[in-house]
Amino acid sequence: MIGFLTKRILQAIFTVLVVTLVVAFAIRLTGDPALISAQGGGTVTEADLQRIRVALGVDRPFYVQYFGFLKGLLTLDFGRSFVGGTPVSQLIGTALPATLTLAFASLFVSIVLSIPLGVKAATTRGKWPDQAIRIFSLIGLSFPNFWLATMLVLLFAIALQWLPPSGYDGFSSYIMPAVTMGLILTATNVRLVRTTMLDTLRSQYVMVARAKGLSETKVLYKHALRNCAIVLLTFLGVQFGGLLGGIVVVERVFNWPGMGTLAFDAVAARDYPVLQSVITVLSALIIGVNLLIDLAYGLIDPRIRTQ
Amino acid sequence: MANATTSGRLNRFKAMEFVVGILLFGTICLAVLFAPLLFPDGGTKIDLAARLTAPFQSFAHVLGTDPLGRDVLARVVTGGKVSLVVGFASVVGSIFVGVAMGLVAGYYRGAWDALLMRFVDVQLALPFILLAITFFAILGGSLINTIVLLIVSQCVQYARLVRGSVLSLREREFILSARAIGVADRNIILRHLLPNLLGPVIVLATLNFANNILLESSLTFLGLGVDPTIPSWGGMLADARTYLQTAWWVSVFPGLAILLTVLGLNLLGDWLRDSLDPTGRTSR
Amino acid sequence: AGKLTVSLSQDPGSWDPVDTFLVAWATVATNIFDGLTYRGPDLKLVPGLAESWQVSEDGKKITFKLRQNVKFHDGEPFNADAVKFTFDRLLGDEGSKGPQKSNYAAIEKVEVVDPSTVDFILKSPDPVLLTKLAGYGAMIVPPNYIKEKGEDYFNTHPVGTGAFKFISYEPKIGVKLEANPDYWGGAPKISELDYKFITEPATAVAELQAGRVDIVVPPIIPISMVPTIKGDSRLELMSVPGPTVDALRFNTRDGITADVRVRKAIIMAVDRKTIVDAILAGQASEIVSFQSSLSLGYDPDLKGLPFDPEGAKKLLAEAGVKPGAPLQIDIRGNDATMNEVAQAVSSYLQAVGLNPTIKPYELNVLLNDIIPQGKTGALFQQKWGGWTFDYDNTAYSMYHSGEKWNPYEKDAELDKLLESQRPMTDAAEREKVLKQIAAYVNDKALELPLYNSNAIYGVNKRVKNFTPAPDNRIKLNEVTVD
Amino acid sequence: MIDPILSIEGLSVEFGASRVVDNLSYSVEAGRTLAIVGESGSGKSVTALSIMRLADMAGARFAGGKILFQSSNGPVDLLALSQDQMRSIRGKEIAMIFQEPMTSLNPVFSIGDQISEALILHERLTGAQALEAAAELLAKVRLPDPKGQLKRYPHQLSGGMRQRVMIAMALACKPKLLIADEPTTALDVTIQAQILAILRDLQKEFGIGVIFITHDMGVVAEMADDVVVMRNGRKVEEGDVRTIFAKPVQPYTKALLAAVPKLGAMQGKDLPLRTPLTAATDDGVTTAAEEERIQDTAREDAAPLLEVRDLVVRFDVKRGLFGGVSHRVHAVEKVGFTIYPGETLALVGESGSGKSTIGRTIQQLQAATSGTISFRGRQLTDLNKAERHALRQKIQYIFQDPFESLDPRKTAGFSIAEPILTHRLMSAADAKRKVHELLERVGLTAAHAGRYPHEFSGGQRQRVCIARALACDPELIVADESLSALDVSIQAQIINLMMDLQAERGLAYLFISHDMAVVEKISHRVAVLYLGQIVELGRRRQVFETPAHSYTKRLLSAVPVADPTVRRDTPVPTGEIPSPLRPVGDEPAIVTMSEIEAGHFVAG
Ligand SMILES: Nc1ncnc2c1ncn2[C@@H]1O[C@H](COP(=O)(O)OP(=O)(O)OP(=O)(O)O)[C@@H](O)[C@H]1O
Ligand SMILES: Nc1ncnc2c1ncn2[C@@H]1O[C@H](COP(=O)(O)OP(=O)(O)OP(=O)(O)O)[C@@H](O)[C@H]1O
Ligand SMILES: [Mg+2]
Ligand SMILES: [Mg+2]
Repeated sequence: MIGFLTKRILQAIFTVLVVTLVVAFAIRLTGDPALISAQGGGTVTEADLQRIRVALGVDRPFYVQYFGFLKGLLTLDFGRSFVGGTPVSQLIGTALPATLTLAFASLFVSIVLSIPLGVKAATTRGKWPDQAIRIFSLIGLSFPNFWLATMLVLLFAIALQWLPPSGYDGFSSYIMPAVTMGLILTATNVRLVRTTMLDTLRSQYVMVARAKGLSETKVLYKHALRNCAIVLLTFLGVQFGGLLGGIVVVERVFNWPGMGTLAFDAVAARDYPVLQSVITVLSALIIGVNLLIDLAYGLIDPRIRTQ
Repeated sequence: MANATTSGRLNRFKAMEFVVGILLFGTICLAVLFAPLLFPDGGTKIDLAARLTAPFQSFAHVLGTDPLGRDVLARVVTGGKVSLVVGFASVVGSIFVGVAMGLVAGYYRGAWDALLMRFVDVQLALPFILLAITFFAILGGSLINTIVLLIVSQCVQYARLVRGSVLSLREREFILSARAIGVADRNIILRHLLPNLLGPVIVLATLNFANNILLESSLTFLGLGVDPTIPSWGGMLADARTYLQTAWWVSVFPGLAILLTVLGLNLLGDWLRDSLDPTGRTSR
Repeated sequence: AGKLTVSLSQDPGSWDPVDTFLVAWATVATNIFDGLTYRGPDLKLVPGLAESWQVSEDGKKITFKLRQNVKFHDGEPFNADAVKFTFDRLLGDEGSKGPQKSNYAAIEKVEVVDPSTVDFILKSPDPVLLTKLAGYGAMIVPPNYIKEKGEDYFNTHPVGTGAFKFISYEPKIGVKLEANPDYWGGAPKISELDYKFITEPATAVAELQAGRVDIVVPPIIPISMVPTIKGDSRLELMSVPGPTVDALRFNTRDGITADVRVRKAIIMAVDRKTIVDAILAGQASEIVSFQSSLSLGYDPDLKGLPFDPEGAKKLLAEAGVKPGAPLQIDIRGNDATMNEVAQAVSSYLQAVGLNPTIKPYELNVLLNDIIPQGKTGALFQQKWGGWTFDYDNTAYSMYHSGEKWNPYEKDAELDKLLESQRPMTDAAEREKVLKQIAAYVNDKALELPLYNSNAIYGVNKRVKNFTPAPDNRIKLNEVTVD
Repeated sequence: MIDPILSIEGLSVEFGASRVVDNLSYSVEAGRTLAIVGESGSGKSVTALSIMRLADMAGARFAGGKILFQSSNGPVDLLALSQDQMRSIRGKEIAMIFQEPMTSLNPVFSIGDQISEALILHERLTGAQALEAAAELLAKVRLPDPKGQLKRYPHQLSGGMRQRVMIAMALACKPKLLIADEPTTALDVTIQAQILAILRDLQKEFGIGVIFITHDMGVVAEMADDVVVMRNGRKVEEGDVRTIFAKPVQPYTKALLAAVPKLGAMQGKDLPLRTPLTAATDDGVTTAAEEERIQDTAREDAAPLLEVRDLVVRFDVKRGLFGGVSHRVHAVEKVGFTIYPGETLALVGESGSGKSTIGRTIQQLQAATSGTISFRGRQLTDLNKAERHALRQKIQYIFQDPFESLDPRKTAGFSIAEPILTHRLMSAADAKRKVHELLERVGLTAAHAGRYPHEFSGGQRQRVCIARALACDPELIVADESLSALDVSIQAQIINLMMDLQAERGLAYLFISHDMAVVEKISHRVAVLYLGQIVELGRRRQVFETPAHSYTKRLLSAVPVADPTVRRDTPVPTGEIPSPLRPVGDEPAIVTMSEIEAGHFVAG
């Protein structure tokens, strides 16, 4: 087990390295940060550009830059942003908690909603609660997140003035972004829970659990759900990646200073140090979470554990 | 079969599901197919004088007009083509690639698993926008490239999902017994594993179908997509972003078009799944 | 007393004057720092930290008399040494790391004459230098503070002589200032000044509607949301012609647009007035040359080509362009307004028998690859917003051979005209040449000029005494709030 | 007479259009045992599930009747209760042991969790108390190392162990009514005897009413007070156990009793004997006009078909998720035997002694820790891929649990045809015909081909699995407990089928079974397994008539006799139960075998 763990962690580190390499390489294919830095100035000469390149350190060969970045990583020195020179660690220091808390809040919203709704739909298959839940989930899928977000803002922030329209301060500012993200996740998760539950409910052990006199809640949420957990968790892992990376639109609408925005802006500005570091941190997180999920497989399903 | 008619209500419901699904989806497909006949100008005719006409006001613009005075109805119908093509091609493509990857990784474990799953990890960790910008910076933006990009970035989701299910399924005795009979791996995978894990895959496909129609537009929004004069549902929604407060119809109708398509597809998908799934025939 | 909250579309990242070129920086920094000169909302140049100045005959030396008894926020005095330090820094190693140095390349050195007098020695005359000293890299910075605390600290904790003192800065979130009671121009009327960075137009407007932001600074309010603000009784929409101009420029080297007749036909085919009225909701004005009406070099008498689709068709036929000839228009992918405008243009061009397609690009790909490398379609979007309001700044970059923004045109005559005005110290003389350039460009139909957008401010009615500035550099010391 | 604790009146149950229970009535009294016997698929389990009100949750509809139960709150009609009200009765007042132990345990919860759950719920024990009680229950059902078992998961247990877990679970709350649906099919007779003794004890102590569904007439004779015979969803006959056994009235009952294999029936015979089938007809019992045939098919002169030598299989047991290996299950230790073409070798032995593991290892579903297995003289490990594939046609394995070994999403017809098509033995159309033929040979109909696994009864599923194994003309069939869920008449029919095939094609069987009478009837030789090692191996006659090892003797004496007049009184056993689970490093001693007579080996 320890050996297995070490192996997986080494693999994970390797994967993160591959990701950073791909990112470092890809971003350099899309344009020169010196050009962007120099954009506002008047007449820019090649010498001016070269001066900026030297200042940014992008005049050096790719491998030197990349290894420099790796060396920095080892000492947790992520370098400085090309835009303004703020230390990247400081940027990540504010963005990471913002993103993580929002991601977890959204996951929380989605789990709290989707599991009961999905189970309800599965157990009332074909009846009206099932229909209603399925249509709700399809509406969630059909309108883009900025649409939902804007509607929430119009209602709760402008018409009713109950919640702040945007920002990252305090509990009330979490509600709308988490609900937006959460509802969109819920839309899919409900269907997923419903499908996997339908498969599980047929099993004899569900009948046995009922025969013990367990309450329907226990039967469904303990016996049946645990058997769906592998699929649900896998899905959560996939979503977590999407949440961290694809949160940009919601972050924008709610002016949430998260990693998504940071990455997006960094791509737009070809801000190599920020982008590389953000992706490194995000990929480590995503890969870490998925590794944990892989390990959890064994915890959840003892049959996999013996392998 | 004796048990096929277990519950009349469930069956009636299923029949209805099928009929409504076919009606919805069929109508939409037909409309999109015959769009060039219905709306010869393809909803590209600009009439700045009639911009942002509200819906249900005039016969010429039943669903109103957009900020450039184009007919929303014509654009919704014409726009279906791009959206449906993107939606279908990307989803079908990623299902093929992703499910195959997941099955191989989960069933054979070992080196294949490690290799494929590391690829999946890398892919899951890469932000979509960076991928998109690089992809288009190198290859240029086009419909085909959009589809390829979506496939590349999404197939891994299927791969992971499928692998997870396979890991637990492959320890089940009915898989063992298929192995004991000598059923070739390929057939075990195709005949026994695949049908037993299709449920979640269909869910993910539904999600991605809708999502990709919307993503196609956010690519346009990033400036990576296609010609904005060619209408698409996602594009219309994206263009309507800042008009939500003043002209709801610009965003609601393309949104409804997506909703109805996804709804029709889902009804059909559920019906198909239920008809394939024996448990549905007797359980509640 | 009272607190004012302003929304900004961008986080400049650094507060050091030498590091930046962002308008958002200037919006804030104009309240923290002062330059030797100052240019207010009326665009007139007035004394700033310099009480007066004298330009030598040959234009190569400027002598500034400095204001007395001015202190930086940290208490250290403002004097000639600070001025020298500022410019040594800008033109030295520190400045080399940023984009500002090239704007001040004309300065050879700064000499301290006495504590309240400095001489600027120039390599060559620069007619726009005095304007440039009112902004950006020329903001006077505190020498001791920077030496003691270091450059990095200064980046995130700016100190100047301005009306407001810096309190705190949170990257990507906002920056907070407080009134500087000792301000040489008189203590500000409000006590706190908060800036929030809000990138999303709808969000900025929502915050304004919710009363959590008092002023939304351009360029963020989209034309499409103008009715929303106008419709809100608590809000006021203020708009002034700004420096930003938009044009679709031609690929004059290849394809059908290499022919001046085709270019003229295209210009004539597009009804720009309707575009400005309908799509831009009147929040812009038509232009004939690629500059705003506020710019030096603007010629009200210059007549552009009229909207004349029939004439356009004729010209096209004359040039031998077949109906249905393809034509590509490259635009910025993230510019929602241009997205609509380009589609309208495309429909006008269709009406005269061309077959246009629109190709959106990611901003930086377009700006740093497609345009400079001359890989554009027949038309490409150019947006320009020179804060100096001087046509030279635009025209030289657009039309002089070998310039980044001019991948196609090589016109010796135009080059000569552009070069000729640069050393001129006589403003009137120079203006004449600039007008000449505009007429020449118009004649050659080098671009399809579109419009000069207004700077649109959304302001809560509780804000009093606020004057919108065309260049976003709003100094808020006179503003009060209810 | 005291009021019955449960009485069913005119119950009818339907699945869709088909009525599977028709106007059924019977009653159970406190402290008495009602045995339900009858044809496989006759609605026994569905009735049991109806009492629990689980049948309707699985899609059944009650077309009529009442089920009256004396609950602690007075008499109620169970059919009239809501599911909510039922919940306080289930598990607490009525408990049920389900037919298929494999699929009845939730694969993702530990044994301890699953047993203690009901205790926490109904007896309001704390978690720790409940676990302790669970361990006691496990000890009661004679599971080795009860404390250790609490932490194990269902897939780590053998079939019989799981069944005992199910029994423990049902007994947990000392219900008033216990429904036991084939509770001992996976148990060897010694443990079966012990379990039956425990049930009887509990019954006496608490006055439990028991509904005992079984195919084993010996068990009926031993346990039941009353008997109900069912067929086709209807009650055929009902009565006191002695009367039923002594004077059956209905032809079906007579046929059933006639078909019961009796231990000792083969006394004096060297070889297995195929006997004609006895069946019920409208006017009595007829015996098919077939001759008896001596099954002289074993070709011991030929080269052995299968040779197992020094086979060892061990399972590592880890403590915790990250812990190292602390214990090992020594499931199979140094086992060796040979099977000749046309021979039936029976493998009998205690539950959990490694029989299934041997079978799975032969079928290459389980890696051997050491030792060799050769088929037709070739070691399995030396085979290349194609040869291995071919071997999967020649050796067929019938899994112990039919439900779990059928793909829930494939019809029975597909599952049966699959081996044929896999090995390209015939065209698809021929395969279809073959499937129908096979179904009929195992006593089902061609129409069953279109059904899905969950639509069958336990015995029907088992026959589907047998048909599947026969489908591809194997040379060796490993039949793991594969007649256990069949009623005796179908069982006899299948035994004859197996023997016919053996005679026709020289098929060999490795026959794993707990039913000693069946073993006696069909096997040429017998191997007795105990704690993973063979303790006795010899010709059937040698082992059955002159058993030498003490375990074999115990086994034979524990076989219940199908005669209610001779009841033994097995004392409830106590004391340590030997376990194959050992700490790492503590290897079990290997027994040495000696040949006490030609071909008869005994551990000494
Ligand atoms: N879920 C179901 N759907 C349809 N038919 C079913 C279902 N469950 C059972 N049946 C049918 O009902 C009949 C009675 O089944 P039941 O399980 O009660 O038989 P049984 O008497 O217990 O047989 P066995 O001894 O083989 O277990 C069988 O013909 C079976 O095929
Ligand atoms: N996957 C596993 N992990 C750990 N132990 C196992 C595993 N499979 C089987 N065992 C153990 O191996 C031993 C032998 O099991 P096996 O299934 O071969 O018994 P069996 O003789 O077939 O018993 P039964 O007659 O009850 O089916 C048992 O103690 C069981 O607990
Ligand atoms: Mg049964
Ligand atoms: Mg077994």
